[in-house]
Amino acid sequence: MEELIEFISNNLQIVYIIILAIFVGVELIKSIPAVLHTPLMSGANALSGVVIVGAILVMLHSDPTDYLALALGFVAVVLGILNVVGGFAVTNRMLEMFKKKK
Amino acid sequence: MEELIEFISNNLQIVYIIILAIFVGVELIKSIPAVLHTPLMSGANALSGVVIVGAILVMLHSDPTDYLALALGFVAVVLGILNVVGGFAVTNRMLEMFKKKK
Amino acid sequence: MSVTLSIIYLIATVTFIVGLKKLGHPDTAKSGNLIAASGMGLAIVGTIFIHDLEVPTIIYVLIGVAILVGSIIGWLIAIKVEMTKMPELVSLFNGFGGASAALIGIVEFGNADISATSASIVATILAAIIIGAITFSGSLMAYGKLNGSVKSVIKIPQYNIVNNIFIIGVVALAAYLVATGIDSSILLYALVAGGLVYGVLFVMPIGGADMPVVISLLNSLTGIAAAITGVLYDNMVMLVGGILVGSAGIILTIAMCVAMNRTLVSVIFGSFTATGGPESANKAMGSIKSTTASDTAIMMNYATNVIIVPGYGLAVAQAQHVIHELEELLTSKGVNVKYAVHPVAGRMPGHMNVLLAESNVEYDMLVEMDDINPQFNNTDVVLVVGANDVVNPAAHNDPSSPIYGMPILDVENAKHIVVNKRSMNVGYAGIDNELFYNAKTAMLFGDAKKVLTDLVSELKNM
Amino acid sequence: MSVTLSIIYLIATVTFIVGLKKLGHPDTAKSGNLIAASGMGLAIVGTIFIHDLEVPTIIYVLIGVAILVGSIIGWLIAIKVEMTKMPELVSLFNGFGGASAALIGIVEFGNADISATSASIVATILAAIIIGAITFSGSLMAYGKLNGSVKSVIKIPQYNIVNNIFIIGVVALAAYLVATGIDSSILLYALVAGGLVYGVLFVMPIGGADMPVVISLLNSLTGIAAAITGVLYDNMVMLVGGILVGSAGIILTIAMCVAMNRTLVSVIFGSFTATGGPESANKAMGSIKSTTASDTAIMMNYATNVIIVPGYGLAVAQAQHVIHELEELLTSKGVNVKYAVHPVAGRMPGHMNVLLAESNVEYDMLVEMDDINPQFNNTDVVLVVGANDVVNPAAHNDPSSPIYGMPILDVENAKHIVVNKRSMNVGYAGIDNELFYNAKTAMLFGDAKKVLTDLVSELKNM
Amino acid sequence: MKIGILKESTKGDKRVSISPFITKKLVKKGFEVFVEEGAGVKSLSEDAEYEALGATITSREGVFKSAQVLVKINPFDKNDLKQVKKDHVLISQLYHKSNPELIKAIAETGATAFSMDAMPRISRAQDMDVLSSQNNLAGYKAVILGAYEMTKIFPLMMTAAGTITPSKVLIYGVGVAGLQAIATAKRLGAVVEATDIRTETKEQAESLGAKFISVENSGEESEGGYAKEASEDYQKRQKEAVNKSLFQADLVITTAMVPGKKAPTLITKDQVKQMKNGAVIIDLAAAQGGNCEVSKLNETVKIKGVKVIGTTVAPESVSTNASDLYAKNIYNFIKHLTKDQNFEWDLEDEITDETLIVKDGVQRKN
Amino acid sequence: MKIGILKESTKGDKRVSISPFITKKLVKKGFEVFVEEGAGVKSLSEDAEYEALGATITSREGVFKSAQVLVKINPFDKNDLKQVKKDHVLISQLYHKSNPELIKAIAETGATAFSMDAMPRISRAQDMDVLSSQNNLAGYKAVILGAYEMTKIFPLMMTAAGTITPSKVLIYGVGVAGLQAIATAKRLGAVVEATDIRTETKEQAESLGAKFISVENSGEESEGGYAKEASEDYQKRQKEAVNKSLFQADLVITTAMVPGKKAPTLITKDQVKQMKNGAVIIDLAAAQGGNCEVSKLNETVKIKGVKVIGTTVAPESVSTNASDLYAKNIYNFIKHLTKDQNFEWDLEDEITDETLIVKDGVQRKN
Ligand SMILES: NC(=O)c1ccc[n+]([C@@H]2O[C@H](COP(=O)([O-])OP(=O)(O)OC[C@H]3O[C@@H](n4cnc5c(N)ncnc54)[C@H](OP(=O)(O)O)[C@@H]3O)[C@@H](O)[C@H]2O)c1
Ligand SMILES: NC(=O)c1ccc[n+]([C@@H]2O[C@H](COP(=O)([O-])OP(=O)(O)OC[C@H]3O[C@@H](n4cnc5c(N)ncnc54)[C@H](OP(=O)(O)O)[C@@H]3O)[C@@H](O)[C@H]2O)c1
Ligand SMILES: NC(=O)c1ccc[n+]([C@@H]2O[C@H](COP(=O)([O-])OP(=O)(O)OC[C@H]3O[C@@H](n4cnc5c(N)ncnc54)[C@H](O)[C@@H]3O)[C@@H](O)[C@H]2O)c1
Ligand SMILES: NC(=O)c1ccc[n+]([C@@H]2O[C@H](COP(=O)([O-])OP(=O)(O)OC[C@H]3O[C@@H](n4cnc5c(N)ncnc54)[C@H](O)[C@@H]3O)[C@@H](O)[C@H]2O)c1
Repeated sequence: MEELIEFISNNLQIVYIIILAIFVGVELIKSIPAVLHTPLMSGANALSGVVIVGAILVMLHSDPTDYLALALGFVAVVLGILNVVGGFAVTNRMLEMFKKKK
Repeated sequence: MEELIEFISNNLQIVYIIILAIFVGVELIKSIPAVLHTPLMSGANALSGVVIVGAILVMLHSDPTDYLALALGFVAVVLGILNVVGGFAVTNRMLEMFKKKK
Repeated sequence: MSVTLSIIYLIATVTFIVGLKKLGHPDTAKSGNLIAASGMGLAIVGTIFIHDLEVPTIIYVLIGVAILVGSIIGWLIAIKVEMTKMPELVSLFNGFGGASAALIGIVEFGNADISATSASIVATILAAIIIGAITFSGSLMAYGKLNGSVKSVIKIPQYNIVNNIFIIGVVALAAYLVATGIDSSILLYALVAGGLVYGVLFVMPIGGADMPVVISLLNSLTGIAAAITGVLYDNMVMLVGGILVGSAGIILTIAMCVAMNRTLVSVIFGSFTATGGPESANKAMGSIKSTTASDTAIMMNYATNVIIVPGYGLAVAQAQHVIHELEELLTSKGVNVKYAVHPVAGRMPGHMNVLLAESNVEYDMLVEMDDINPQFNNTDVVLVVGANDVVNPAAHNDPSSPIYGMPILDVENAKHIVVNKRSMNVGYAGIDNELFYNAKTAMLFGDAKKVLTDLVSELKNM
Repeated sequence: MSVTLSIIYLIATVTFIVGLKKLGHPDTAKSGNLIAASGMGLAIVGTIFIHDLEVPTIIYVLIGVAILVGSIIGWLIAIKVEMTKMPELVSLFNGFGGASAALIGIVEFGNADISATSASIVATILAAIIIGAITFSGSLMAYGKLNGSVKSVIKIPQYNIVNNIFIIGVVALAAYLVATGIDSSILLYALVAGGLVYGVLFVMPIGGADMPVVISLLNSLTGIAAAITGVLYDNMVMLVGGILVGSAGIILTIAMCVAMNRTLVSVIFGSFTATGGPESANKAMGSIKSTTASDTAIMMNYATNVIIVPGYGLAVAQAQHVIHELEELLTSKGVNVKYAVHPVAGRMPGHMNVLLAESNVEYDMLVEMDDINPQFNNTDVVLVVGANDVVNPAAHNDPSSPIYGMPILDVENAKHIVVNKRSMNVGYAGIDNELFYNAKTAMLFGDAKKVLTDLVSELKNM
Repeated sequence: MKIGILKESTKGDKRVSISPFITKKLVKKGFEVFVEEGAGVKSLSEDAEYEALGATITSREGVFKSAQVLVKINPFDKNDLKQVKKDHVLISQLYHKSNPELIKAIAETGATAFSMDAMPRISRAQDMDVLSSQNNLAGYKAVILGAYEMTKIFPLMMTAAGTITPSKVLIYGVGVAGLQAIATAKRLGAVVEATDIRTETKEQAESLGAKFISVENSGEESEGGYAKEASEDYQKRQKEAVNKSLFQADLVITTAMVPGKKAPTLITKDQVKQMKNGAVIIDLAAAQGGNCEVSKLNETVKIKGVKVIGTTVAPESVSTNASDLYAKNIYNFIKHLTKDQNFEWDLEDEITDETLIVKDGVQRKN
Repeated sequence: MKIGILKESTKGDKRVSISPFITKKLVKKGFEVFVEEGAGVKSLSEDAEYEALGATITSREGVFKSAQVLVKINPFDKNDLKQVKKDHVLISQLYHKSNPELIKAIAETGATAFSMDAMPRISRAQDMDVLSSQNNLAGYKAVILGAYEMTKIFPLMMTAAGTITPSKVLIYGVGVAGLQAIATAKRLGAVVEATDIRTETKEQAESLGAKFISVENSGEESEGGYAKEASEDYQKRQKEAVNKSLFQADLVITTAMVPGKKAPTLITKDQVKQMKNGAVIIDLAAAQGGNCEVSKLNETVKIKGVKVIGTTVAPESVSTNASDLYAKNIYNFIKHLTKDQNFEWDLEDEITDETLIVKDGVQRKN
């Protein structure tokens, strides 16, 4: 508990950011037509690939001789980018069905 | 421009907070039934009375001999609290009409 | 700042968000208001008591007195004022908020050693002052206009240009102050004065009907002023609260314009064109009030007794199916609905009967004129759909009228009357209808089918 | 961090928000996806090139290779896979994201001097690892289930209790690590293993029909893992992006449960009760697919040709007025709508005619069986409302059927078939209907009036 | 004041001018009511019923003797007039414009006569407007009669034994009767078209679901809500516009009239010959000369498989409702003319002025 | 194969068993069609029309001589049978259960006879089901007839001359005719109530907007879609449940039948006497003995102001549609019985089996 309070006071703005982001996320998604559930899930999934940024950072910070870290980082980047690229591409395909007829 | 960039980099989290708060505000309000426009405006008005916090801070920080500042602060507090109390009370009255019949 | 206070502010911020959110739905609006209010109370109390400053008692006393006085006055005004005066009251309170922000800015300007302070802080202070001042005078102006005390509407051409040059001047002065860091109270007061004058100039040309939009806009400005003050004190609750009000206010302003079928630009700058709308229809009879499907829906949703008066327009619009849907929907919400069928409504005997039978309205929902007339007293909302002559009080009041002596539906006895038709055009008898100018009447313009469809979907969302 | 990168991240964050927002509406979803994707691209490129580290070329090369390889594979998979396999693909990709987060955590655990690092950072690292691991294995499990490769469903009682004890153990271990600051890779790998195992255990008992909900939940977890990693690096785009995905994901999960008429709790824990629903209606004929008004509305909104097949159920529900409204609405949206009237639909000759005439459906919208049958080929959506025997292919295929030889409406030739009825009950002839088990058919259960009303309001919101 | 209700002597008319319900109201208001024996029988109101409500049943002579105000539906005829005396006030339909001799005869008796059909078509007179109340029923019954006579059914039906196409109904004249005919035919599922010389009727017809056949219309407008006589040119254009529909129609109902004039001829024999085999024409204007060239009042003329039925009996055939409505009209009219059960006529008043045809033996209108 | 169309000899029947449209289809399929002179005139189909479509017009004798298959609507009568020969195939309604003598007479000619009214009530036979196609029209016309006979109008009308209350219509028997009667009366604006012995008809009646009067029903169920004869107990309970509605009804339409049995008596004379003055009863079951005790076929009986009309002519009175539908039924039936224009009967098939009453002089059903 105390640590939590300490964390909050140390990272007050982060806490605000988190709370506001939660509200934004919730408000954006509520009352979505059911047919969009899957594409939306897919889109959100692609977004969660933002973890790739962390993976890149790991590699950038790695000592070129620390093979383990490099290897893990490499895998992390591959997996992350898979998530991003595959995610957006799949979403895009799913959304093909909403092409507006003229 | 440069100053703006500087400000942003110095207050990055504040900027995030501002942007997120804008999104929250926008998302909360869009698609509100017209009949609620006035009460909502009134409620938002009451919220803008949050400036009272600043007015109180002015007074707390004032030198008790700085009569001008004290006087201005005093007036600021009075006006601010007027905004807050009056605002919420008026809103509450307006909303009386939505009392659910059983 | 103490952790406790930080957490209090955090909580207050969350209550603001939740409160605003709940204010957006009729069923939860009241609790939303209370939630936001208690958050605000928390923030105020926290600010006063939780800090590590050495504050002399006298200041506490002063703060206490200020809060007490302000609260009592605010409360009394809010409680006493008539319902119809609410919008101007909001405007007034909003002006106070703006003034408070301006005052804070002025004090801080005095406190700060301007030449030594960073430009961004000076800019912040000045922004708070200017915006606060504009809001203050603008709101008072709006108050006066709604109140009827300010009547004049300036009508010089190119007014907007003058206006815009003026505000550019004020901003330029502020920028000069920021850039040079001159610590001049004369210039400061010049700025304050500039803001005040601009507020007046800004609101002056805008017509009375558009005032709510202006108030909402000024309200949004107050929020921004509060946020700026928040930046000044690195105070999160002010910052976030202010931004929320600012952004929500702008969206609300736009929504209000949309609901009035206007654009924000036309409200602010279009002030020299006609005040427009069907308002100008019949000056002799007074003015009419128009309403929206949304407002009507709410009114009906919360009504106990609703009577629908169908007329020839319902047949023209072929809206019989929709009106039945509306009636079923209201009934399912526990509203008591009836149709008042005037014997000569429509263009042939039994016209309304044929029409409503087609959409399967139960026969016993249709009530004859003689039976329903005594019931209007007890009715919350009468919805007149495409009827005109059959609800024209001239039949009672105006011996010179061609319909004088014809029995009519006494809708005037109801608490609220909503009349749907496409325009202010006359009906079969070719005469004006006083009912439309009745204080209890609101006109819901549009083709009956379209309007009723809107009503139904609004009601479904409640 | 450089200002430029900060601003890039800021922009990326905004694109995420805007993208998500646009994904929520069918008309803008595609552009939303593109906007978010370009923001993501920007963030990735920015991260690689804008920093003030001394990075050896080899690392750039490695990053480049990794990105190239991953992109190509991801792209190919996404493009190649059949449309019906989409959900499992999403699950797979999601698992990769989780794995990536876990790997980052593992590396950072290795890099950090644990005993000297603040407890909160250690906690953050471990959280990323555990959550990442759970997501990874859970998603793979879900993938396998959807894929058909994993079939077994554990059915031991008190399974949930075991499950929960297990995860509590894992968390306790993590807490122990944080508290003591022990730098033990064995314990670390134990944690990783624990997370992986729990992911499997968690998903194992959940039925195939509920998989989408689970994937959404896991997706939300990945977002949280990303956010945690963001905290680790004080990286705003990861933090905000992750949180967005986390909160949006949870809401989405709940929305999906609601759409399936289930609660989240029942999805996760109710796995031992019946898989439920009308699925189990007729095992012999295969399984049925049920759909929602919302999905049907979208399908019809984007269709070019829609045929409505009314049957006895339409009369029972007295839904003639609503179906006319639906037809008018679709027509106004540019959809080509017709009614296919089977000669013996209903319970008397001309039953559908009487019904539809009542709601003023134009006579020329009604098409006879012989004329409409050739048109089904060319039809995007057939909406069967309360009809059964008249669209039963047994009339063609099953010589033993009492309706064998009766001409029917060949709805099977259409691209999509939506059948509205209240249950899987039989019609007048008392026989099962193969059509309902057709791969192209989706059942829209409910009283016709209610369902059509829902359809209309969904369509109006589009 | 004494009010006498006479039995309708016109053959086939089953109505009675005052129904028991209105008798009750009159008695309650203090009027004395005398009813001719058997007056209401055909519209299902027995003498006993009247009596129970406070009326006096008496012979025809008795009514003429006892009552001051004599009420009928159909015009008073020669027979009636023999018994009319100077102080009698006669209330009935008189069609004074087309019956100048009758009016003269009435004037000669020295009595006073109101004509219900002369009621001005203004809003406040609507509850005394017998033309409206009776024509309305006529419009309904004309459709029923048509449906009865036809060898086809009205609605579209898609059945296992094939599709029955909906009948096409064409209505000439969109006045009170025409509108109700549209509504009734539409209800039964027919495809309805209508035409009228007055342009404002387009919207009205459409509001009941009919397709309106517009005839280009320049000069000929309406007058006080009534149609004026059509020009020859208009007649030509009307034929052109309507013929296509006419030749496809299964049922034609004509209701076109011009007050005080012979009804316009809208369908010539030649046109009838080109109509569908089996079509039916109901000519509600037959009493005013008919809208169809060949129609004869109360007869069915058959021309090349087309039945032309000239009639006005429609309201009589729904005598129960028709009597109730007529009675209510009369009641409202009597209320309008009296104050505390005594006549008090305001000759400035449009209603009184227009309907008072003969006053104390002096003819006021023609 | 040669098909002969005979003119209906039953008085008042205006139908013809095969309409020109179907003649065209038959000819196109390769059948030869012989039509008796004037067979279609009453349903608006002239001889010339048939001729133009490829049929041969000939005398009655000529038809009997030339054609192998003889088609009628009404049962073949004594007169007809004189000309029937051994190899003739007769198709018409025979009502074999109530006409044993006729069947015997047919068998004696050595010919073969199909009865259209014996068509099983199964889904795939619906397009040959003449009972459905004709009863459906009967239901419609019964309402039109009722509306025509009544002295009231159907719909509710609130007018300046007072409110007309809607007529109350009560339907006994919710089969094909009853359902269509409900639909038609409802369309015209009446308040409709209905009752039936089969409980599943409640939902059906309600789906057309009628109020269903449920009679507590334990034993008596239906059988193959048809009603069984009601128990006495049921009859008593039915009267109790329905009487209130019956005594308020303005129009009553009875359609209750039990196949092969006399129609059940649902309204006794006593009940009729308690009905409203002016009420009308249309008894569509009159030919089967009537649902109303007092009804006589093709007569109007008046009892205390109540008109009881016994009829079955309803479909004949919409002869155009009725002929079209009957023809389509026959066409489908012939298609069912033939392959490449030759008879090919599968006696295992329910449809053929049930309808084939006499085969080569041997009676198969009774
Ligand atoms: N019942 C009869 O037998 C009969 C016969 C003949 C005459 N009349 C006369 O007709 C009148 C009937 O009175 P009423 O109140 O029913 O009708 P009314 O007085 O004629 O008024 C109808 C109103 O409906 C409005 N309207 C028309 N189309 C519309 C649409 N599509 N959507 C919404 N509103 C529409 C019109 O105003 P906007 O143009 O502004 O929309 C009009 O003012 C009486 O004066 C009566 O005497 C009756
Ligand atoms: N037209 C005629 O003259 C005639 C006469 C007699 C018999 N029939 C026979 O009737 C049948 C007609 O075929 P059909 O396809 O129209 O009807 P059907 O085969 O009887 O099927 C109707 C379906 O509607 C559904 N339903 C009932 N109430 C509903 C409601 N309120 N909302 C939604 N759905 C509802 C029922 O399923 P749930 O219970 O699951 O909702 C039922 O399966 C044929 O077999 C025909 O032979 C026709
Ligand atoms: N204000 C009121 O209260 C009131 C009351 C009743 C009727 N009205 C109005 O009075 C008017 C007359 O009604 P009515 O039914 O007694 O009229 P009507 O019986 O005199 O004539 C019937 C219709 O025939 C039409 N007609 C005449 N000549 C024609 C021609 N050559 N071709 C085609 N159509 C022709 C007329 O325009 C009229 O619509 C209507 O507009 C009716 O709405 C008004
Ligand atoms: N499957 C098919 O394709 C098909 C085709 C046509 C008709 N049908 C069905 O066949 C059934 C019979 O129809 P029908 O019109 O020929 O019947 P019908 O003419 O033999 O009888 C008419 C109605 O009278 C009712 N009845 C009998 N005795 C009664 C009593 N004592 N009291 C009250 N009601 C009584 C019957 O239940 C029936 O509904 C109906 O259910 C109809 O839907 C089915």
